[in-house]
Amino acid sequence: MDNRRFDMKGIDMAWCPGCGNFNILNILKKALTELKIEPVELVLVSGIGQAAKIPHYLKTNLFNGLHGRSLPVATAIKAANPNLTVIAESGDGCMYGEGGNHFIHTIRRNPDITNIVHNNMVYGLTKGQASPTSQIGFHTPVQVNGVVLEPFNPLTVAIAFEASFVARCFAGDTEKTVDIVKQAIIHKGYALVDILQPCVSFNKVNTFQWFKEHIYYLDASYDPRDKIRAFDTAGEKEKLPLGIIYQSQDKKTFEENLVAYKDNKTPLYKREPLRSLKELMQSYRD
Amino acid sequence: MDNRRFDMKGIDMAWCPGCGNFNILNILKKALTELKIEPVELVLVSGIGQAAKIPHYLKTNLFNGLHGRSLPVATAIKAANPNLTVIAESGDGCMYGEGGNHFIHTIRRNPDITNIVHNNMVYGLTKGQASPTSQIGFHTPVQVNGVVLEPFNPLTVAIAFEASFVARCFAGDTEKTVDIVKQAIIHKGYALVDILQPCVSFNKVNTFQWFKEHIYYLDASYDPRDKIRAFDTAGEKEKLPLGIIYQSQDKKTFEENLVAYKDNKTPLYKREPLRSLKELMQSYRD
Amino acid sequence: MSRINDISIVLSGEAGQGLKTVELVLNRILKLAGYNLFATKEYMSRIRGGNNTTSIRISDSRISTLINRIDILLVLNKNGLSRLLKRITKNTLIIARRSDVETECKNAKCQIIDIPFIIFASNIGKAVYANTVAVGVLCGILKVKESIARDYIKKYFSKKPDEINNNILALSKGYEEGTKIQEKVKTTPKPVSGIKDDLLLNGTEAIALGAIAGGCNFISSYPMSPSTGVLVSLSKNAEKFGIVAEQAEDEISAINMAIGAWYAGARALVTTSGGGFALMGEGLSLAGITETPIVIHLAQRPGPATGLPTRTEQGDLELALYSGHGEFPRILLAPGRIEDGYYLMQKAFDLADRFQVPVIVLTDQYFVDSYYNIPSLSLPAKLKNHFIKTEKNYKRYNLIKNGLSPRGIPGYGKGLVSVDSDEHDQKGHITEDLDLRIKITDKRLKKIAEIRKVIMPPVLTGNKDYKTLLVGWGSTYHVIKEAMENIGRKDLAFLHYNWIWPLHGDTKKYLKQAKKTVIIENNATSQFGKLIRMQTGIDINHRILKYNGLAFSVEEMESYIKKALEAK
Amino acid sequence: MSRINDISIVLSGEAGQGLKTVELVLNRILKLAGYNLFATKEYMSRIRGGNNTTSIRISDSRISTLINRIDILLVLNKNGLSRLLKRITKNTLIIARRSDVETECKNAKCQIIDIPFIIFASNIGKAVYANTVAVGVLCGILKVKESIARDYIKKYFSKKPDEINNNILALSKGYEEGTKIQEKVKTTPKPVSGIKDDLLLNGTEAIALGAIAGGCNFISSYPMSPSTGVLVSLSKNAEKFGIVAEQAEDEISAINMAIGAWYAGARALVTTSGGGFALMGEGLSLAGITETPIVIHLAQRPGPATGLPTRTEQGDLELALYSGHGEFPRILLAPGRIEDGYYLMQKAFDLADRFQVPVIVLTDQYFVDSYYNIPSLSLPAKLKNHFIKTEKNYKRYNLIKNGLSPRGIPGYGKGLVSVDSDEHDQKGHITEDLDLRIKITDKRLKKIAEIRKVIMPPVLTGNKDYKTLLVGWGSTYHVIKEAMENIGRKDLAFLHYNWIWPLHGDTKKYLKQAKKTVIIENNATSQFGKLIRMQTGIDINHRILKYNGLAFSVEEMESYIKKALEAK
Ligand SMILES: Cc1ncc(C[n+]2csc(CCOP(=O)(O)OP(=O)(O)O)c2C)c(N)n1
Ligand SMILES: Cc1ncc(C[n+]2csc(CCOP(=O)(O)OP(=O)(O)O)c2C)c(N)n1
Ligand code: SF4
Ligand code: SF4
Ligand SMILES: [Mg+2]
Ligand SMILES: [Mg+2]
Repeated sequence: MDNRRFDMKGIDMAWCPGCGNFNILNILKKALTELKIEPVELVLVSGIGQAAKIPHYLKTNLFNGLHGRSLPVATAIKAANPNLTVIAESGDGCMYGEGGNHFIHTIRRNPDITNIVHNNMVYGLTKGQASPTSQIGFHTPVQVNGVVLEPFNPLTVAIAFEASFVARCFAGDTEKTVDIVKQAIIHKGYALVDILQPCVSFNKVNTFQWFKEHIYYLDASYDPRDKIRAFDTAGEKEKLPLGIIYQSQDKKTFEENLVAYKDNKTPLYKREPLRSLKELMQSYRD
Repeated sequence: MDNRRFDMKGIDMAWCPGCGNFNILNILKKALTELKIEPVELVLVSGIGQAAKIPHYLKTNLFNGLHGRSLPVATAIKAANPNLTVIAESGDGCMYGEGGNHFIHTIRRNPDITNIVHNNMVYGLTKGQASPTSQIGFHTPVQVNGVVLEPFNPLTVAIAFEASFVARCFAGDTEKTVDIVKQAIIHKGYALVDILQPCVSFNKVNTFQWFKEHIYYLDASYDPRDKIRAFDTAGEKEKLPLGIIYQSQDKKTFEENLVAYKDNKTPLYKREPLRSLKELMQSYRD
Repeated sequence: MSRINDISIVLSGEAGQGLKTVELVLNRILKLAGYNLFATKEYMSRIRGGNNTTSIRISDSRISTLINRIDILLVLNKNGLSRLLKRITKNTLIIARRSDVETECKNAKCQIIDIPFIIFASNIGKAVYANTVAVGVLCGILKVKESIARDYIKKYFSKKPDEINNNILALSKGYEEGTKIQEKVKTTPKPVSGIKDDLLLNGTEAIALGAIAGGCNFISSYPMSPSTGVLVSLSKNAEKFGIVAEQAEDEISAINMAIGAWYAGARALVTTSGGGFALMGEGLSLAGITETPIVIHLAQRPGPATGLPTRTEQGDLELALYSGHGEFPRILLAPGRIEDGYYLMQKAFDLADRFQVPVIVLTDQYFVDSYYNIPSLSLPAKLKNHFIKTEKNYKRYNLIKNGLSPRGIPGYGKGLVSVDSDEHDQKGHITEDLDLRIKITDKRLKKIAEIRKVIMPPVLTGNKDYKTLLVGWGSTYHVIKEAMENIGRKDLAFLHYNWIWPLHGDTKKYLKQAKKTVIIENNATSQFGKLIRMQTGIDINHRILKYNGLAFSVEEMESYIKKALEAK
Repeated sequence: MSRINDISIVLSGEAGQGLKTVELVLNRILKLAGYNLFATKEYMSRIRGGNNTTSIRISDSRISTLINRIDILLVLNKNGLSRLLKRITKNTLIIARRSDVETECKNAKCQIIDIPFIIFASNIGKAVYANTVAVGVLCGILKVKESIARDYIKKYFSKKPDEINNNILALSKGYEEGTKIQEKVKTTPKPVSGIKDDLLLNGTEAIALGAIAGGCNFISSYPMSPSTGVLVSLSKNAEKFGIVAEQAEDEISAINMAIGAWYAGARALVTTSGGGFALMGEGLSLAGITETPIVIHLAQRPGPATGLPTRTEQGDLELALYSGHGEFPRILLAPGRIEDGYYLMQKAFDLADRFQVPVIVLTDQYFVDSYYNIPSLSLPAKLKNHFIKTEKNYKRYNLIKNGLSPRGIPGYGKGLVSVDSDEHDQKGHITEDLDLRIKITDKRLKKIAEIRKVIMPPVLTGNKDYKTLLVGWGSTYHVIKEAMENIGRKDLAFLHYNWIWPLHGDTKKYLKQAKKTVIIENNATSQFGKLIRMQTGIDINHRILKYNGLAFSVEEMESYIKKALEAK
């Protein structure tokens, strides 16, 4: 297997040295390579932010769209061509802040896409304001007296919306995260992978060290199919559980529900659509 | 007590005969009257939809804003003048569809406002398309093969976001609903009251009768402070539980957290703000 | 005033009373019976109660616009008259339950024919049959063959077989009553052979049909009057035509989905109205910088904000023209005739695909809710997609001369397709190379020159040697034309724009030829007039503007034009 | 070329390396030392790495704009030179670690002074002191009294006492090195007495200070470069001035909050950039129909879409002018000088309150990130609120003659305050009365006439008997003025607009007087030129447009103007 399949040459990466984003890129490439996905069949969709630059750093089709709007784009790409592997990937501000409404309604739709969130609990690119996941008391140039809003817990929320796959990982742990990302991509339906990611420039609280001290992995006995248990687990605050927190029973995907694919699995761009037009036009005569 | 305090004379109400909205209006007036709230101290904020017309039908200050945008307006009104009683009231499409991002982030803010949602599980004013709360299989002119998206459960979602007060009522039950609406208004912090409301024109599935058969009240032994239990209860689908589903421990409100009110409780419009300006200007000399 | 042999019928009732059925059934019966007809409606933003009207005009010759005059007025319930009093003369025949209209009629001195629709209907079974009674009455008056009406009713109710018999009874009852009063109606137009095979469709249907003919296979939209009909129509046809039809959670999602769909090779449409479109500006700008095609149907209604949700206005032209931040080309079309709705929608898809720009099709409530019969619409030739199969080293933004870098789509060919909302290099990757910024901006803007080569010219009606030139755009085509023809002056011509932006280069020439120019718009500030001035420097200072939420009627237009002709 | 006795210094480094500190410390020390200065920066959209620069110009006389020439260039790390090569001549003194710049310098034949900032810094303790070394070097070269620099360093680091000593050491080391090379610098401007008491603030600070002076007590915004500074500044001052400062979940929330706050009697501001503003159109329209005041600071950057997030452009004028559906009045201001930023922001709040319309203040990245010293800014008189205490039967939209219905706020007085995004009656209740629709629309639009009475005229600089007129708006004020003065031709004048919309009535007169007119804009399509043509009919066809994301430099402007003067 060609391990370098997704590598790009001679690019200037705009991330800060030591940032958690680098290893997420590494993890993603590994997972994709192990799954034998071809770059031409992959589309990476992102929004705007530091995390959102990731599609530029690997070989892939990419749609680097607007801040907060990656999920509608990703949903539509998958719906227009279900043969593509579609990953929507962006930062916590992008997905849970500006993009909050798409986040919740995309879960309801259950498209067969993977939603990877680089959760650094801060707005990186705009220089350190609070994000929805920033912890209480986190000081920033805007939140001068510290964050007071209840942090957004993507896991409990996704479970409340009946997401079909909900996982949390840590950017500092390659092996386990590769495994979960692979499972998420394989999963049929919407899969959320929230990756805890240290931001060395703007988050001096939730550092590599802090994360290491505040995470633990769910063990083998944990049953991700039990929704109430999952909700309870997802809400834990002292130590943050990692792993597949929730996975629901087989659920139909958005694409499977579309009548456009009822008798015809061809991607839209390949079709000859006008056969029935005459008939439709006649209906305005009768 | 003057029972007619909120009545308006000679108005042409745009609701359909038999609609559940009428009794919600009645309930609201009753609750406000019983709480001895003065119309001049009350602001009703709504979006757009059939439900959203409610502020025009009682005596109150009102802000009938944009579709989906009542919560930011209500939050700001309360923040600008905490002496006002502020209610944000609109339909399910308005609050959970177009307004979804504000819904979730308003809960995080916990302003001391009451959020009443007329949940008829359909878009009424635009003539019967699915709303986020429409049930699977519900047929509409747009959802021609029936709704396939996972219905939005406002209760589980509000609990996932740590709302401080979460209740569900039925428009057909005046007494119990008046009581819950009163508690919601009295509650310090954000209070969600999702009111099941039959739409006689566009929802022929979830009728008065259907609701009567599919609801039950939580009994006195139910403890709304137990979050996990509340989440479980909120998710029940066979029969829909009514009552206060969840109420959290005393939580600081948005206004209480604002530094603008730290040493001064006066509403913003009454203040003399420029005292420190000279000092600030001097800082650009030093 | 009108030189057309026509009869004007208005039905007035409450919301939720079934006027829509009358409209659907009666219009079609009349067409099948061989009448030329025009029909439109105006309605309140409510589901029940209030007062709504449907106007139907029938004629020997083809007609396609609203007149003010009412020859026959059917009032289906109480409170159905007051809003119409201004339009009633002693020649108006009012058919109603006498007690519903009597008081108000006293002052107006009009003739009442007492037909208690609802009582007749209740006798048959249910109040709702009143609509069918009304259809019957009109068929009787107009001497429509009862069998044609009966057959259509059967067909219409074929999915509710229980309802067929009672509706037939209601029709007969009405027909009988109508026949009795035939002689009260002075002139009735005659059926014309061949008309029965015409198409009868309204603006919404024309737009939807045009979209399908243009290869539309994806629609993502959020409901909003008066644009929702197009979403409904495409959803209904989704299975037959393999269309992905999705109701988005909001308008921002709608436009981003549509852009994503085009990126992946679909042909996507968004239908919306002003308030929804105002939320799509950022998305439009995204289409602009990524050069992703997109087609938007913008059905205008009076603003600002929620405004008058069910009324008509041409108030969003400037918004459509300037919406979205930054600078990028776009195309604006605005059909005047229902036929244009069909053809321009097809064109919109082709233009979007070819030039990789947003194409916005502006209609309005009056346009989408109006019907008239049309002899035929031609079927499109085989669909031509403009995207390419990519090669290995594909560059999405290849700096070729005319700016039209061939568009690839992911998964088709060996190349990778990268698009970016940031400024980007030829490969679509984010860049801070500021010299490249200029090149890529120039490339985007160069497409305007390419688009200019294919602009459809405005259409001149009337005398080529005009002294006075009337100028209009979009849905006012027919009413201006008919009014001008009624006025019948030799020195008058009318220049109509279907293609709004980029503005056709002949505009200045046309305006300069005139001694007097008059701009006619369904808005308060003459947005198209301002656009013309921006492009040509010419100030059209005679303005005919209407902004109460209603469309112009022919008579009104005539009198405004006459006034303008008289003015200095 | 420049006739000003000045010296131009550029510092070049990576993102995240501390250039911001240099900028903050050095600018202030220079001012305290009595130098007139102008400073600005250009930077990449990244947090670390890449290449950013800060330009500082120092002079005997007041200066306020960017020049291209570089007299002294401090390069703090590798790769800091390549983007600047075009601006370097043999007269440029390059101060850097020799090995960082040597290769590139060979071709450019420039003088290098080998000062290894980072090595010196590391010797003292940490690489980050390199910035302070750089400050020291420049102070040494310019003969700034070391004590002034030392005192300011102490003050600057007063919150991090551990850092004071090492920074003083770094300063001294740099100072020593700087002193050594004093004679290499040919002319250095002299300190001017009194300057040390000047204000030194950048555009962001002027906007924020102006907002506070205008009574702003509420800000709801979503971070977006280059507008975020204003949110930061008001947040920092929230406690002192009793400001509610909230970071909204998105821009739609931000504008709706601000409108809600005004409704309840606050004075609210939204700060944003093009992409965020593009999401606010519907909200703007809501302010329009409800006649709720709102002030928006729109800091422009190059679009479309994400474009070049940290660069400058004047590309959103048309968007600001036409954003929002439907028709309603608005005011557009665009400060040219930093002082204007302060005064116009105050004015914006007053205008919004008085005319109950949206007021949009357009700046850009160049404006918000530029500093120069200003003698003083006057404190505002006591704040005047225009809302009233309501009576019992208060009607929010009372149809009074000039359209300015007194605005009540809830809870103040006995009346009820109803506002509606639907078309409404005088009491603010939803209506379908279409005659009233006209009256209320007219009332809204009438306010334009009232606004026209108070428009600030454009400012003419240069000869009143000009033959060629340069026209500019917003942030290009200083650069056009200085370039024109350098050219020094008698027949030349410059007309600058701070108040963009409604456009001042004298515009046509000014343009007609000129034989030749030249429009100068930092965009690709001459948006202000189009606006002028729309209003006056006059086409300004000499255009100086720049759209690579950078501001004009004086030299560039001079050469463009000269070219325009020569052109036919
Ligand atoms: C509509 C819009 N609003 C605001 C911005 C500015 N913006 C760019 S990135 C960003 C936040 C980034 O935070 P996050 O998504 O957490 O990504 P990170 O940089 O932390 O990886 C913001 C607010 C924008 N580009 N577009
Ligand atoms: C931005 C925007 N999009 C769409 C609409 C059209 N619209 C008005 S009401 C409505 C839905 C109403 O549904 P709901 O909120 O459930 O209220 P209901 O009528 O059922 O009470 C929609 C889509 C609008 N007014 N504004
Ligand atoms: S700002 Fe933070 S998240 Fe962004 S690249 Fe730097 S360290 Fe990583
Ligand atoms: S449409 Fe439905 S919700 Fe609206 S008023 Fe009628 S019955 Fe009530
Ligand atoms: Mg982040
Ligand atoms: Mg509803």
